[in-house]
Amino acid sequence: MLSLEAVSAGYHGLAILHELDLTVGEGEIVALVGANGAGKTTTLRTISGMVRPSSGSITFDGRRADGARTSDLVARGLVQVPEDRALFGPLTVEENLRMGGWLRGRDRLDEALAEVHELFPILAERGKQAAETLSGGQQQMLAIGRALMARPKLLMLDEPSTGLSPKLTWAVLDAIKTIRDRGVAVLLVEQNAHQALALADRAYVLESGTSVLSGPGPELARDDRVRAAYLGL
Amino acid sequence: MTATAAEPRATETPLPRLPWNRHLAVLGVLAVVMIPLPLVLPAAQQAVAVRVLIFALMAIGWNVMSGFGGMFRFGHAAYFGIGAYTTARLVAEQGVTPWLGMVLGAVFAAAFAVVIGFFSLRYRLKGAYFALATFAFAEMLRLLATNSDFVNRAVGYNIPLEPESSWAMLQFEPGSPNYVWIVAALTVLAMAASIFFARSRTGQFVQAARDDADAAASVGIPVVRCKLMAMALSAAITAVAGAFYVQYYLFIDPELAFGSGVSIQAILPAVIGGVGTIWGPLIGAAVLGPLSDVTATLLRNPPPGLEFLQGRGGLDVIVYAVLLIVIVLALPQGIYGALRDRWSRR
Amino acid sequence: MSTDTTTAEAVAAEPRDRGRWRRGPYLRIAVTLVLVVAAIVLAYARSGSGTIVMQAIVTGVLVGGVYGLTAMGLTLIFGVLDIVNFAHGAFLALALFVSYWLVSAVGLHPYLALLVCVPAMFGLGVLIQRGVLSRAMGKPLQNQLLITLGISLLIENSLLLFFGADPRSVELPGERGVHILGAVADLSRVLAFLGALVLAGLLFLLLQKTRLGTAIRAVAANDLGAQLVGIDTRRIYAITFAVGTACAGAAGTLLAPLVTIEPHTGALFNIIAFVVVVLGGMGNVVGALVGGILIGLVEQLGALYLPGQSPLLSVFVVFVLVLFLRPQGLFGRSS
Amino acid sequence: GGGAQDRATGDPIKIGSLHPLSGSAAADGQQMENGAKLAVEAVNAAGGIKSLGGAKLELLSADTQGKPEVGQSEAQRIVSEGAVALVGTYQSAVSATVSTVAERNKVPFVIDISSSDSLLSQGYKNVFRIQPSSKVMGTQGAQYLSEVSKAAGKPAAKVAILHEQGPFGTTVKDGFAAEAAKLGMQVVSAVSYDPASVSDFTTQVAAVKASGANVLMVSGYYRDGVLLAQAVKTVKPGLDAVFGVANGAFDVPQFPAEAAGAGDGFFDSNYHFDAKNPETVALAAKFKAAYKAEMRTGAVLSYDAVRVIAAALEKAGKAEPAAVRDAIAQTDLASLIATKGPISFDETGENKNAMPILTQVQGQKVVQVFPADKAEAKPVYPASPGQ
Amino acid sequence: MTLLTVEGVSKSFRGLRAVDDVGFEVTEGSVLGIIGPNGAGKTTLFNVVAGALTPDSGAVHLGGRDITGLPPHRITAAGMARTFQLMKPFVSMSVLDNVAVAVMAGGGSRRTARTVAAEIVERVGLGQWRDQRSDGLPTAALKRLELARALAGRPRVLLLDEVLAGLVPAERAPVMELLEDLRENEGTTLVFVEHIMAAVMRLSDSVLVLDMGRVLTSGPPAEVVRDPRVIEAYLGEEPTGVES
Ligand SMILES: Nc1ncnc2c1ncn2[C@@H]1O[C@H](COP(=O)(O)OP(=O)(O)OP(=O)(O)O)[C@@H](O)[C@H]1O
Ligand SMILES: Nc1ncnc2c1ncn2[C@@H]1O[C@H](COP(=O)(O)OP(=O)(O)OP(=O)(O)O)[C@@H](O)[C@H]1O
Ligand SMILES: [Mg+2]
Ligand SMILES: [Mg+2]
Repeated sequence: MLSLEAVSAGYHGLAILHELDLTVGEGEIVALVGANGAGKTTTLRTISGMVRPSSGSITFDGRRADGARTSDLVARGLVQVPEDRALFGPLTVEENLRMGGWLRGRDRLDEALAEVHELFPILAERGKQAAETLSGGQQQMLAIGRALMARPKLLMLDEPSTGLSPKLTWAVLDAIKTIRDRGVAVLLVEQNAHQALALADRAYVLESGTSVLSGPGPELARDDRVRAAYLGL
Repeated sequence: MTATAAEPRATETPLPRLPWNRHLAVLGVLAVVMIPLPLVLPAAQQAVAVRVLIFALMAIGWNVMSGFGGMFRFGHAAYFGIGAYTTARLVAEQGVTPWLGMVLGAVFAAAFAVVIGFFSLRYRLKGAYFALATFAFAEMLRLLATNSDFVNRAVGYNIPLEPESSWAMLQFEPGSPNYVWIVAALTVLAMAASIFFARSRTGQFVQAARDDADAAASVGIPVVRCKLMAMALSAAITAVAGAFYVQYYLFIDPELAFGSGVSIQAILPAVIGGVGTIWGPLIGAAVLGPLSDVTATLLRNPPPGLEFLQGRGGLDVIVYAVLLIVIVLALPQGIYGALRDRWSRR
Repeated sequence: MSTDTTTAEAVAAEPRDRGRWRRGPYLRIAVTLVLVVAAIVLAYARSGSGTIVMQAIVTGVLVGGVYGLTAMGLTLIFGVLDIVNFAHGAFLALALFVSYWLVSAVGLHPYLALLVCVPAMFGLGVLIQRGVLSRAMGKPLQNQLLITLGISLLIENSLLLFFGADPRSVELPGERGVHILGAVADLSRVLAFLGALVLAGLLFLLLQKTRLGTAIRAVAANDLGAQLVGIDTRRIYAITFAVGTACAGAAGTLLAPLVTIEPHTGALFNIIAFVVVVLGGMGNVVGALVGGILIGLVEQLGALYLPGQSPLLSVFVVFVLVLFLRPQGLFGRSS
Repeated sequence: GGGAQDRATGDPIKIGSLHPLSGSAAADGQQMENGAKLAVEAVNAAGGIKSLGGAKLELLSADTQGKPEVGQSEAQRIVSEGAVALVGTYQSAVSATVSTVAERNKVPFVIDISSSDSLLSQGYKNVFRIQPSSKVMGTQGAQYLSEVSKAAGKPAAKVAILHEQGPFGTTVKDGFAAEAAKLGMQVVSAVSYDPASVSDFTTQVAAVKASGANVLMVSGYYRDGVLLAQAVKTVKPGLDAVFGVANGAFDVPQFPAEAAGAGDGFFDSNYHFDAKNPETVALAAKFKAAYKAEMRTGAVLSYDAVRVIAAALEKAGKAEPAAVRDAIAQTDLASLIATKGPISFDETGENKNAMPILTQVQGQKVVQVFPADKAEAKPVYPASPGQ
Repeated sequence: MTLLTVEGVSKSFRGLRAVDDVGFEVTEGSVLGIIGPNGAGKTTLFNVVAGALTPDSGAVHLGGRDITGLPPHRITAAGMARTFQLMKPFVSMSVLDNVAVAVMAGGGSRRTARTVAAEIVERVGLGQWRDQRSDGLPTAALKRLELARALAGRPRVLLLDEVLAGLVPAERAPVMELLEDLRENEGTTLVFVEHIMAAVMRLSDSVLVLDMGRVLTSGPPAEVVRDPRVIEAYLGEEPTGVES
């Protein structure tokens, strides 16, 4: 569904990603782990078209995706929940969600909304509240919910559990599984590498902008190098 | 640190030395270069040079507060006008030396800046709101001056001509190099003040507070006090520009002193040159000051093929406007900012 | 950033004037109204003539409507795109000249000029945003300020070049004095006021009730977020700016019968328009209308208190007071 | 001093013309620039300066943009390019800085328009002015009002004044009020306004109506003049006359059309070109042919200013600023604007014979109505403006 | 000896009681961990204690001195430093200058500030970033920069708002070691907010649990995590086994 081939990218001419290869298959949860600054966020930003790759190619759903604009990629079903959530602070929760369905027909919107409300009931309860007054955890749920409104084929999540209480962390990770079960592929960047690997069908270990290891998630979690470097064990 | 962390980018080097001394050295060289300048420039070019340096002074003043301090002001005319009016009133009505007016004007302007600044910070005005509040104060001064007998209402002041050249009264023969020398000296002083300020404790604190006021306060920086000091210095420098303006043009009225055009003139060179940089305002003034003369000259005697443009009113301003837009678009960091980026890239 | 609760951090930046004007807009509106009534009573005491005060109120409200009208496009651009648009007055002047041309050369009814002027200004807005301003998005305040300043110089002097400097005027057929509550006003001014009401209403509906409006607000709130839901933000920026210039177009047509049309006419309104925008709260079109009326009243009543002082002085005094009491404007949100 | 001495025989003699060709006063500035150009062409066509072997004149034009600093440096430039004299500049603030350049370089400066009284009270030797001073205009305006209203059998008893708040309007008002008191007219109110920001006069005119005045004296500029006419039409204050004094609108050819009938019957006591002078009429025709616009008084003043300089050159026989200055001080030249006599300057540089005349909007046209020797038509009084 | 006392502090935003009558004491040299669900009011509490917000009621004492309502820079001068959950670097400055400014603000002389700052930068492990402008730094480095700046004034009390959030587990270790070192060798008192329970368990002497603005419970970490109310409100039932 998504594949990166020898992608290099960076900021202001400074390369962060070096010839990165990566694939995500239909209905898969793929985790991306790596040290701080390894380039995980940059990878997601590059896939989403916010950073232009300097070389290499990205294909999504059988078509070239590098060079496309972020909003066009969303239309093609490639949706990201960024690190900082990028909510519409002054808009209400419901408006945020409805904006999530910007590209969808008006009629299907209520249906999608109901699905999101089912997944995160709190969002239905707080429908009229301005997004910026939600607590951190609620904001995270709203961000994921908004992304789901676009009915993505591939959902990319950048550190969805950071700053959440343990209880909410479980809830979010649980929701990710539910999302996958509904047939959406997920590319997950997560600091709680332990959980991420446990959850993932496959995982990549990123080091200085290249993938140094990959394989089924639980298998990597048992890899000594990974344990030493990322799990702090 | 783990072995897998991103590659180190900086290797172990001794503490880098800050380039302050280099700035001062450049300033010194510049000062020396300026000395013979008025001797070779014809009188008309000297007038342009003086105008450029007055702009530069205003922009240096603006930059101290709005560039280093990040408090975007749109009302520097207030300080300029206070400097100008203090001098004009003292000279025209009391016959006192303009040097005194310059000093007093700087003091008054600084005091005014501190009072207004205090209230603006106290009520936490920010961004465009702050800019427009400062603008409102400048406008209020203009309207007050226009209607106040104390400063001759809208008539303003004519500075009486001295029969002889006089250092005390700051008046010389037309075309005298002294004018250029004096305003150049004032500019060098203002530059030095700006350099010293930027490297001073307060200057560093103000720059930190510009980046993030909450964080600055949290490390123990008295944010309000530092900002007020920046405002005071900024106002004083700008007031000196006003005082010199009066002495050079020998005339001031409320619009010239407090009009919004004056505020824009303080901002333009700084932005073109590079906001928040040491050299930006000076470079910006040097580029912008003569620009309108150049376009006017060009259109007075248009190059072959463009003769039909000659003598069309407004065309020079159009050319100027287009150049302005192009410069701002092409060099968003300003000229000095762009140069610095290029150097540091290497 | 990988952390949350921007709000909790933003709290630290909020003014500490706890308790003041806290009970939402109703109290604010009530306080404003009380102050306005007090000002009227004082004006009556001072001038001793009911007709004059009535005239001042009617004129103030009508003139204020015009101020609100000129500020509407500005507040939209200011609030959404964060651009301090110095060229707004020049757009207004351009619209005035277009209207003039349509009336004098083509022979349209002055108000029918709207049909041409508004779309034309919309198109110009798209061109300018796409061609020039989009390149300065996200740049600091002062850069955009200088660019719009350049645009305004460009437009004004182009008008000078093409139309010459002679003042022009547009006459409204059937122009006459209209009696309102014992005061009189030009018909064209009353119509301009009504136009301002309609425009404010339309813009309000556009922003609050339509999908496009929600998208505009979304882009204003978070550019990246908007891209991530599939909004073509470039388009929204262009549209928003164009709607702003189209407002200037509408204002220009409505004002044409009221003002002397010169290349610099628009600049006269620029300063007051900025004041109105800040008073009303950035991005708040209804606030702009209310702010405009307030300024109109201050100006007219102020002239009764302080004959001889410029009415602008009272305007600025009120402006600064409001800023200090409510830094986000009368009807703005703290952000 | 200027570089005029460098002039090789056969080179043209340079005269500087400084006007606001762009900016908010561009309309008047361009008129004046064109007037100066026509004067130079006329002198050259008539054989140049004969005492200098038929030397031709050359106009060095500069756009002051209405900015004093620009005016100053442009004046400096023009002087160093060898101009023997300057004309200009419309705005008083610009004239002030140009005056200092003229005085210090000892190059004569003939002001065509700039009304501020302080310009000539500096004791400068090289500054002259053709238009009447604000004070003269105020005083004379009151006299005209008194005479015209008395002659009509409805003497103006109560006058309300509305004036722009700048030095110009204030000085005119002071001169007018003082003279009016002498002539037995009562000034019932004097209200000032800010010409830059005013957008409606209905309240002021309503107040005038309430005050029971029978004449409204107005001193201001063009844009505000048009606004006032609209307000008068709307409020219908029932006055005998709206009487402009040095008003920048009421005697301008476009005014009747722009005010769309609202300005009918408005008087203006102002310096004005002399429409009864055949030379002026010829100039107006020439102006219209060359620039496709109605000639305004400003253009004629600039025309006269250049003629003053040309005459001085003729008399001096030397293209040197100092000689020209001395010759200008001796000027005795018939004027194309309405004056009491030929242009001639007193020791402060003021035109001794400058005077305003009275015009009135009659039948959508501005016509001269007073004094009798300048009148094209009889004054209509009471004029019942706005009815 | 009690160093920091917070008594009955409350703070509301437009009717919402973000912090409601919260009080606690911290003895010199000890470590207090604060946990609680998102939106419980932890950051707001920090803002009140550090002077960024004025409390509606209640008082804060530092070393016996009433510091309630003092401006933040005075509180810092009194010996308390804090970090921000949402990192706030001085973006136009290098990492070193960020810290050097803080050293100067803490009273250091201008001449030695950079030398002192360089030591701190090394100590928090930012050496490799030292001369880089702080705006392009990765999260981990920014978190450390927050810490470095707070250390510059040699505070007696350090308030840390989620300094470990966003760090991968392996990178948390050196920071935790640093905090332990501060406490052992310099006697610095620590108050920290953290969601990473492993760190809370390892570092704190006692734990304060906030929920909906109020104190839910407090006590030694091992006891607190067994409290059913804490599990219900905050910890939840972990589906796959506790992370170490
Ligand atoms: N806007 C930017 N400008 C310049 N450099 C950047 C920018 N954003 C990130 N970088 C650099 O790119 C590198 C990789 O950053 P990235 O955010 O992709 O890492 P990450 O793996 O997501 O780390 P973290 O776990 O801290 O989120 C870092 O060294 C960072 O300094
Ligand atoms: N400016 C504000 N306006 C309204 N409510 C606010 C504001 N700031 C914070 N709040 C609310 O106050 C409550 C406490 O917020 P706070 O940031 O202190 O929580 P926290 O415990 O730090 O949460 P987290 O663990 O997510 O960081 C939340 O409900 C939040 O929505
Ligand atoms: Mg990241
Ligand atoms: Mg928090």
